[in-house]
Amino acid sequence: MLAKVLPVILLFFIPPFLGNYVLFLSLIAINLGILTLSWQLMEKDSGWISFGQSIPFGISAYILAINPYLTFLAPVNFLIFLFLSVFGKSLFPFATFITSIATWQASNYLTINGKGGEEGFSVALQLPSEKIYLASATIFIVFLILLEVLSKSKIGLKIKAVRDNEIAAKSIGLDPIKYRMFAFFISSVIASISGILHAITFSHVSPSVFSPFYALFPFVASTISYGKYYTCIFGSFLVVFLTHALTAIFPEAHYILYSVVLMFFAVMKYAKDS
Amino acid sequence: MLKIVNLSKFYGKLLVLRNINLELDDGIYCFFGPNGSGKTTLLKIISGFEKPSSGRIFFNGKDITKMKPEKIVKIGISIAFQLPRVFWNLSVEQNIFLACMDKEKVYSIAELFKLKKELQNIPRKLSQGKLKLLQVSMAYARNPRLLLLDEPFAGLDVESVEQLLDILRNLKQHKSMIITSHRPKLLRGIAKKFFELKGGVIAGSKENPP
Amino acid sequence: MISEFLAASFFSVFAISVLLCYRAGKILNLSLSSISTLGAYLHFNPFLATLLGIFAGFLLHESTKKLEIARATIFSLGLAIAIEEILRIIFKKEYIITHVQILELFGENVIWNHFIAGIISISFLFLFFSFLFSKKSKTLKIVEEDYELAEIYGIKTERARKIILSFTGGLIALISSFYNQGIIYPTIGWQNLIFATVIATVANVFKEKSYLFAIIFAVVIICLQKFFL
Amino acid sequence: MRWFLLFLTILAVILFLGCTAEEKKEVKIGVLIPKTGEFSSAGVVMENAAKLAEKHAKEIFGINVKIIIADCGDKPETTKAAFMSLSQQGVVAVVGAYSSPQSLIAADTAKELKLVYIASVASADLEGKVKEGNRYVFRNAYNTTYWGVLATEFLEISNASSYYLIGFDPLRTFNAALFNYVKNNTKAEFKGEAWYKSPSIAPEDYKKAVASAIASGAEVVILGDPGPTSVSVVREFAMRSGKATIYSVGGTLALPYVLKNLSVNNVAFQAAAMEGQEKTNLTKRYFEDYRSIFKEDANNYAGILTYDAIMIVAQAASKGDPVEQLEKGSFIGAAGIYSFDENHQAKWGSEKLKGSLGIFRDGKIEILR
Repeated sequence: MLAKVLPVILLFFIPPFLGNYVLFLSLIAINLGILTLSWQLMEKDSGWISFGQSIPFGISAYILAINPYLTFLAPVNFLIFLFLSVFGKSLFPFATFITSIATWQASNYLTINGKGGEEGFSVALQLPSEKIYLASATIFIVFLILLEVLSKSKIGLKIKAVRDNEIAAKSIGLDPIKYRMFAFFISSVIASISGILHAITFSHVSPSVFSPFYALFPFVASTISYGKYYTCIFGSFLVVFLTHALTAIFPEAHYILYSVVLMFFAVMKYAKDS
Repeated sequence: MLKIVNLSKFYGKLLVLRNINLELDDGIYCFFGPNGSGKTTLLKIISGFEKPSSGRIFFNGKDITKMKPEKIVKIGISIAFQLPRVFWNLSVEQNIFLACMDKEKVYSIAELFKLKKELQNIPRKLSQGKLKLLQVSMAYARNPRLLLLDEPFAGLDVESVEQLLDILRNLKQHKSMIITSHRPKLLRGIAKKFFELKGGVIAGSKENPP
Repeated sequence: MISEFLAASFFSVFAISVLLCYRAGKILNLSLSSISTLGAYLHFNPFLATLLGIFAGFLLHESTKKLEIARATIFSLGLAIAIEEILRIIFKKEYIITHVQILELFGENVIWNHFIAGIISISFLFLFFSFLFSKKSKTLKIVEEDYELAEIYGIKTERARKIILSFTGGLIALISSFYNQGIIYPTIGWQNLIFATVIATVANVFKEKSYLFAIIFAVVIICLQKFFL
Repeated sequence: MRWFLLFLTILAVILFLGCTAEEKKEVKIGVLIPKTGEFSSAGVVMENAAKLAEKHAKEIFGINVKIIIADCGDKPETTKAAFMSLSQQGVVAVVGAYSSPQSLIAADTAKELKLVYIASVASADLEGKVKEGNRYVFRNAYNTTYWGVLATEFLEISNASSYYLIGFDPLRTFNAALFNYVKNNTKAEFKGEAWYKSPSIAPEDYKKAVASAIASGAEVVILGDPGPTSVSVVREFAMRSGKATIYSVGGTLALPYVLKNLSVNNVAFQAAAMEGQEKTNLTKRYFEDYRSIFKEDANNYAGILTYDAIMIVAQAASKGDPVEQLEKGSFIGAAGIYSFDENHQAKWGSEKLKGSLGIFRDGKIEILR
């Protein structure tokens, strides 16, 4: 366990020494790292590949912007996933992707007395980057440990069992729906929290939080980083720095660089492939 | 213990079981008959994985006709399918553990089913015979009143069959079972009654296999 | 009504390509977006567009044939971005306006290019379905089922995948080089893909009938837009 | 753990590049340009205009300006990141960004970093930010009201008796505000309005809007979509042989080469300035040099305003503290002489700073005002 958490903690110690800008980017990376964690709980342990993680992410961000007191309601959106899981595992990625596109479009219509719409809302709660960074880093580590413990625990084992074979699970007395619900709920909670942190970081929420970039982000980050809970943060850092950091150094080529890295990591053979 | 009252099952127009009436007390029973005679369907219905078109099933006087499979397991009926249904990406140990939820028992069960060496492997690595043993062991690990074995000998080599028979002999004293097979002779001296299923009806029952 | 019909045929071909890549090619082919953009930018030379499209598809197959679906999809995303950015750097222009000729069909004005795109799409659909309803379609079904099974049946799945990816690539590039609104910019491909994916997803629910339903949905959705939406 | 080492090396390189910032004696101005994503088309002209501004600032005002371009992508998140990287490279001010959310977040970032930001394209509610006490954000582009003003003025100039409104859904807030202004301020008769969705979810949707616009028989159709779909709208309009004059809010349909290639009649549009006008001594040079350098007609909204924004900053920064200078001074740009009101909004509609109206007829552009 320590061997898994330590590199992450070390990574989190570097950015504060590299100035505001790097700190800010790292902050984004950590927030999206938390989103990736939530995605991996669904993909790795429960076997549901979701392209709609931007839904709980964005919804919670919006709720925070519109009325901070209702933020506790955010995790309820796990019901969306539960409903979509009716289509079965093979269709789930598609179903979630479409739903995320739909929410993306729909969010353009959300106006409250003339404000909002495509311009989005600004968040009342504003904090200095350092504070948010500290919070995000801590939250990430907490969730990391929590998920590692969970996947080793009895209930984690049961979730994996349901993932492997639902009929076998029933035949030994496990109710698949129950464990699916549990996994989805935890995942939604984590995604919501990452959305909230994201909203606070930018102190502004606009429809782009539902955009395919965030829908695909966890999938990309986790795939290029070996798909383990404790490694996904590195993938997250890589993607964020490639997409955000080089904008001013080579504005022309930074996206191509990103694409090259994507392709490279996709075809790269890992030590032991999970 | 198990009471089945004029149970019928149709798939659309196709009739699979017709007016099955049975009353079984403790002990081992064998259902034999050609393929498609409804053996498997009967077990699936008892274990709740399929719902009957009509009729009722009582287990220790409790009506289980409409119960979900995961509930039926909890009240003491567990099934080992013909085609192995196990958790492919978890180790044998975890598979058995999931069934019994008790670290100590895992080893005794592994002992009993001759799986001690394979505990750390994943099911994909097991031989057909071992896989079947794992399947049965998981059903057994639930410690049910009634154990349903669907074609336990199908696709096994001679020695695995022997192994499985040994185990069944050991269990004979303290477990009730319903075993379906198209090779009833194997169960001579194990099962106390043999029912013949033909075209979805019970064609007859004998003390000894034909 | 004709122009809607042409649009529907274009998008149903696009959706079917997405489905083919997903069901038989075992990849969610995001690079179709940029291949479509590529086609649009090379509108002056559809032949070249088709060749490059085929090449892109082939490249995709060669580099992802050993990968499982998630990684393959990531690769296609990378490829998509790469193509798009390269186009952006080569054609350094705000918009490219293509000259369109208007064609009068049964008293309705139709854009000539759309008409050609429609003809190509429809003829493809015709061939594809005559294939689907022939005996040969069994091979496709088996490949969709799973690769190991197909290998047992003696089908060269890798070859099949190569053909499917290259062919869809070429086809999309070709029809996109004709089907554009007369103004070209780097994100049109994504717009096409997103819409096509929506159709493909809904259609995919219907398993092996999905191809047929792709067309139905394309027609229905686009006509709905005309009348109700 | 090969992938891990690889990750570290890549990250190290990025960080190294990210931290290098060279030091020279010059006015560094950061320019946020959408080089990737949805708005990258507009990015091309903004970049050209920015480069031209750098050149002209030296030649005309003798100010040694160095522009640093950053890609703000199509999301506010990327915009903020780009903004911060610019500030890290020691710019005196930042201009540009495209969409409304981008400009809003740039405004917040400007306050956070105490660095001047001039919004040169978006018309989001930045005045609100100033009222809330953000002194660092300015805008030399129109605000929503002025979009309405221009549309209304066009209705008067063309003395149209009736008008119809076609809105672009993804820009609902902007369009709605524009439409409301028109409805409340024109004498012409309102014949109805229609909206069409983004082509990525409904590719054929605009056709319906066009049909109903033609059916309404209005004399002028006001089109709220500055993006490329507007071209399809105009063409559809021509194909259904609609008679009305289309007034576009500009953007794609204000580009001379687009209109020429489109070969349709009676398309009116607004522009910050148009070729052939002599608003200031910069106007002519902007259009001429742009053509001679980039071999195409100059963009007359996003482009020219980005150009002006850079010119404004250059003039202000050479005098002293940018914020004070911008608040009290007045500055020459290609579109007119800029000065900012108490909400830091350029005084569009004043004597020295007026938007232009043009119409495309018989293959050439006529300047209406």
